[in-house]
Amino acid sequence: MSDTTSEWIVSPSPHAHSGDTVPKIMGTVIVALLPALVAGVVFFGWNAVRLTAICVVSCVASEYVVRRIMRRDPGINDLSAVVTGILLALNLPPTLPGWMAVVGSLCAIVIAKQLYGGIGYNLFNPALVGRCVLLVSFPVAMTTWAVPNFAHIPPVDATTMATPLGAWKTAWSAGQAPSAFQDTFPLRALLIGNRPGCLGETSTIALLLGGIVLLWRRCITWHIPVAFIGSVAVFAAILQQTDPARNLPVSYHVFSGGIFLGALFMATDMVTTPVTSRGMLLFGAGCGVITMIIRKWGGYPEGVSFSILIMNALTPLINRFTRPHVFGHAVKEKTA
Amino acid sequence: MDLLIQTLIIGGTGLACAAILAVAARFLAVHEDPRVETVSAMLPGINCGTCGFAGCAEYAKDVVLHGAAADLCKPGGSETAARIAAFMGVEVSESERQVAIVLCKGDNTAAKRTVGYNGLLDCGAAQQVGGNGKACRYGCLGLASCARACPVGAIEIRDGLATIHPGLCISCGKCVVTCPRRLIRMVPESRSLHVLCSSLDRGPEVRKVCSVGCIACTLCAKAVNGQGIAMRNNLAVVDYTVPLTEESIIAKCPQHTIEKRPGTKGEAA
Amino acid sequence: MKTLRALFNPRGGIHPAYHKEATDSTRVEVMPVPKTLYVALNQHLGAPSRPVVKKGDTVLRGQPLAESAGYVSSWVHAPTSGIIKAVESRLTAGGQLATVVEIEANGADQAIESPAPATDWRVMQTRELVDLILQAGVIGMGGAGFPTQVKLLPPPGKTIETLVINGAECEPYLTADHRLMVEESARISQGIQIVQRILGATKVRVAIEDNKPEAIAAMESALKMAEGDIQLVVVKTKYPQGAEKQLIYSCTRREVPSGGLPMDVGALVENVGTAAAISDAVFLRRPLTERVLTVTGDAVANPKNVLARVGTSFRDLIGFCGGLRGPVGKVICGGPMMGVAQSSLDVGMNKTTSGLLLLSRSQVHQYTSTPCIGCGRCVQACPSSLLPCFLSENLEAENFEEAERLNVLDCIECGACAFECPAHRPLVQHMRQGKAKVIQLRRQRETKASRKEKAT
Amino acid sequence: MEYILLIISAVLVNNFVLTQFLGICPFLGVSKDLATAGGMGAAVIFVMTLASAVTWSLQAFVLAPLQAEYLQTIAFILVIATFVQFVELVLKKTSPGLHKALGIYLPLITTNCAVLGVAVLNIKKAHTCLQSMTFGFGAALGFALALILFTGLREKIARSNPPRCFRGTAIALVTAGLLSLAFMGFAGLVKM
Repeated sequence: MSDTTSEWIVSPSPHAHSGDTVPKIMGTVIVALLPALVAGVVFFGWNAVRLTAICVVSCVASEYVVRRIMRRDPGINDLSAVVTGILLALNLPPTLPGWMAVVGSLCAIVIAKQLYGGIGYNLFNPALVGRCVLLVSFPVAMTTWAVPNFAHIPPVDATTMATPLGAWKTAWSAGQAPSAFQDTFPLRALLIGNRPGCLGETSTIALLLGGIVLLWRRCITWHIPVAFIGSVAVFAAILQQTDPARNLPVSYHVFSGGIFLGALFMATDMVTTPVTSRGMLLFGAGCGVITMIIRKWGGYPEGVSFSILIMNALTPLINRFTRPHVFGHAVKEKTA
Repeated sequence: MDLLIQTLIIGGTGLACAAILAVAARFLAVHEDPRVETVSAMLPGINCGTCGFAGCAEYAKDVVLHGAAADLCKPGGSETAARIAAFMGVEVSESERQVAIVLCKGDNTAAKRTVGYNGLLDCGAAQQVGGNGKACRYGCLGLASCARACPVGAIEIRDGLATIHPGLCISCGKCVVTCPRRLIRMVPESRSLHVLCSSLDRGPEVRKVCSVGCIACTLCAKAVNGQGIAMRNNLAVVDYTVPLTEESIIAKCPQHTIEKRPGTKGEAA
Repeated sequence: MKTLRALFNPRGGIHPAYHKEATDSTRVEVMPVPKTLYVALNQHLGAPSRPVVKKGDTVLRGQPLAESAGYVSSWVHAPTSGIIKAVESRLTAGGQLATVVEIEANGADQAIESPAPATDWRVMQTRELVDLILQAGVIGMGGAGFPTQVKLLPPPGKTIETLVINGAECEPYLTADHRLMVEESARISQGIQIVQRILGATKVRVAIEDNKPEAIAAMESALKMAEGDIQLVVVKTKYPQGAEKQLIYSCTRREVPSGGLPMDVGALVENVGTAAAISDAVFLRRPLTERVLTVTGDAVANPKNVLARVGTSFRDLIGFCGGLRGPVGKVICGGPMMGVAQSSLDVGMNKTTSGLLLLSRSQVHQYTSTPCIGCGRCVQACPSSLLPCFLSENLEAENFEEAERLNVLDCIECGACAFECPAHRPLVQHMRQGKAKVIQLRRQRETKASRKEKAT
Repeated sequence: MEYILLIISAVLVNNFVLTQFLGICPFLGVSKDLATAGGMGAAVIFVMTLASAVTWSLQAFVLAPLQAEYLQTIAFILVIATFVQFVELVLKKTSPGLHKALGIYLPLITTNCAVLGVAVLNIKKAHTCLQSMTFGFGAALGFALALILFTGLREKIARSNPPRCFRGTAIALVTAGLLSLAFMGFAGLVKM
């Protein structure tokens, strides 16, 4: 692209730049993920550290090896493999065995990303592809949830416990009223995070903190998180009106499961989501609706991962059909 | 017994369907001239567009329906033109095959460089910022736009200079249009003596920027006393309509700009 | 005369570091006439002017060197008295080869005697006024260099209702227009009145960015007594506020139609420098042979605003400003956003050169070809609301039909997208390539279509 | 209500292409450009809906009374071929551009396992005539949706830069696999 051996260089305009680079953006995302990671370690202890370490190391190592096999420049210095590793770890249950995490990382980096040619070319969010592959191939291991430290009502001896959504799914089919459900999982527990669930999805406050960092550093815009969480809340409210006895209240739907982790970090992955603001709103709303459909009628208790993957598949079409109105064109239509 | 039933069932369904299709085919008939098919089969099918049409199929349709000339297909050359002419019953004049050549010899070793270049590796893009730092304003930028434009990959960039293999060239002329500095020319295939420079600078400037550029010393023009090589604003320009066989000019040229490039047909004049 | 804040803010735009503090408060210094001058004949848009002098002639200051070679063309005058050393094709500041007149100054700087202004300009016919401006070789000094006399004679049926005077100067580093407004506001306001009278414009909007308080104050006092609907519009500082279409939108909320001209919405934009040059042409009958420009950047010893003769070489300009300080990373004629990088210092400045920027090695930003990560910052930055990321991907894959559908021809090449791109992709170069190719393909389609009609 | 469930199950839950992996060759062949994909989707919807109706009636009134169910496949193929030929004639007349763009994949609908699959499934699931029509329409809609979705992805892949051995159809198959992984989210959506 350039040789700067001689005295000075000639290049096309513009000659000034904002100074931002891809590694800097990925660095900011890692910083934004730290609160959720710390919350994970607080509630799930050593497991959190173990899993995150395994995921990050295997992601970076597999990226380096695959790019070396493909005889491409080792792309690990843009930190995107580290981000994928952390995101994957945050989406896994704390008690997941190590080798499964490695399998998930390999799928994420090799199949979902490097096979397309590395950063910028992948169609699906690598971390989510890794998680869904694990969810589909090891359903039991992926749905045994550890009891968090400082849990609200620790069950007497059991080492595992159902997540709020999981418990609700079984309770709902057995016809239990939602009120009995709320005492085992008070809203406060959902906010702070001392409830069973994936490593990074439990503490809503930590995730919000990370989200604010991302918004401030312009790594994401407000469109996707607001549209995602908004559509989940609206859908839950409609369900609540139609049949209060057999539907969770809106706050439970919004603060439980992977909504905040998905909306702030997974659905806002730059490469696989639409570019225009209208496109992002449509993307967020689509994710919210599909999540609620899967939660209400689907087979899996949590639909965030699948909904984001499906909307990733729709992104090229969304980009094509939500193009902003170009300066000077509206007038042309009228006069032409 | 059931053998009869089987044939009846299948036969009956087949007959019913055939009846429906026969009726439909009558209403939806579309007429197409068969000759277009045969003519487009004769064309090479590269869709290079030098005949001025959007592709071989388009050119074939025009030859058959609107009587376009039969020898417009350059890559096909004279054989294709002859075959189409014979098929369509028209005559066509015999023309010698043309081959592309880059009129510049300044590779990285010969041509000096003033500044670095950082931007799109494309000749057109570099030309918009005044070249890629190569001192000579007329020389080949070596960023391979012509190589990418060549449908048969006949152009290779060696040490920063584009060189065309005459044997591979299908004379479609795409490189001629692509080069932003207009260095590529179509020359008759049999010619072998070429002045490989396009610089219009005066001698002293050329010497400052390139060691093999034409410094307009006019020795070659005098040697053939104006038959085939003429001096036009500080540059020796070969006139390809006049045969040129005087090989002594290669030695006479102080800058070795003149070179003998064997055409594909060996030593023809 | 009213001063008001701009009511409308055009879409997109970026906020680069403006670096104007180095030269925005220093007075303009007049540069002595240099030894040799290189006057290019393709300084303006349209046909390059035809030389009327040849090697060896002696010329006086203000004597025409080349006449206008067509309707869209302009005159070029000798910036000083001296001998013509050469009239030949050379490298120019715009990066192409064009005829350049090399003059060796004889130090006398003797001006040609210009006819005294006989009548008061208010009485003269518009046609006469426009001829005066053409004879003075006045062209747009904002950077494009469109011959002014063509702009001042809109085709019949198109009336100019609003005249917008561009004092925005949104390019970082440059303060030439700013100092011109502070020190020459009288000449500018006279120029505005002349243009208003020629066009018969009922409204005048003088647009200045809010980071130039001194200029606002100076222009306010100069325009105080001017009657009619004149407003000084203080526009929000952002890049590219000074672009023609964006400025018209900020002042009048009208969008110039795609592929159309400002006159299609009854507007016309003139740079403050052009207004000053017009008043010189009409009042003093003086041709445009000098202009104010900013020589700045980390690599120059003491940055200044310089009033220099057209044709002064960059080497002399740098010498006048104390020479270089440390290794030069890049030499740019114009501002950092739309300026043209230079490969040699022996090139003369043009009438449209608003600045000479010398970036040090560390300040130079490198383009790379890392793939686009779809972050969407270029989409937010684009003032024409295009999709630079998809345009650049399609143009890299040479898919020109898709680029045409994505409206590549509406790109104003302001550089905001490439400024924001974290992957450092050469987006503007893709756009330029794309626009040239799409226009070429369109012309081919038209010739083919016309040939088809002839054939059938 | 029951018909809507039938359509949802055919489109989302057991989508013919992404879950039951039927009709993969036109899915890969025609997904290069959105216009042709739309044309192909419309053609398949037309053929599948009508074919499932005719095949059902053929089965009910001809094959069943004469106990000749084993002739099912041949008879169905004949009917489907007729519809496809009819569509080809119509397309050649109305939009030759689309006809040329679809090329070989239009007649290929006859051998498309999704079309025949619908006809056979209708019989196996003992649908009534109206049910088989809606199931056929739902299946075709699912095919068209998956095809258009996949065309959008293919256009993005066209600009990606996979290793040499994965260029072209290989990367398309990988993407189809990931797409069906995403559609697994709808598993168990409707208690069929």
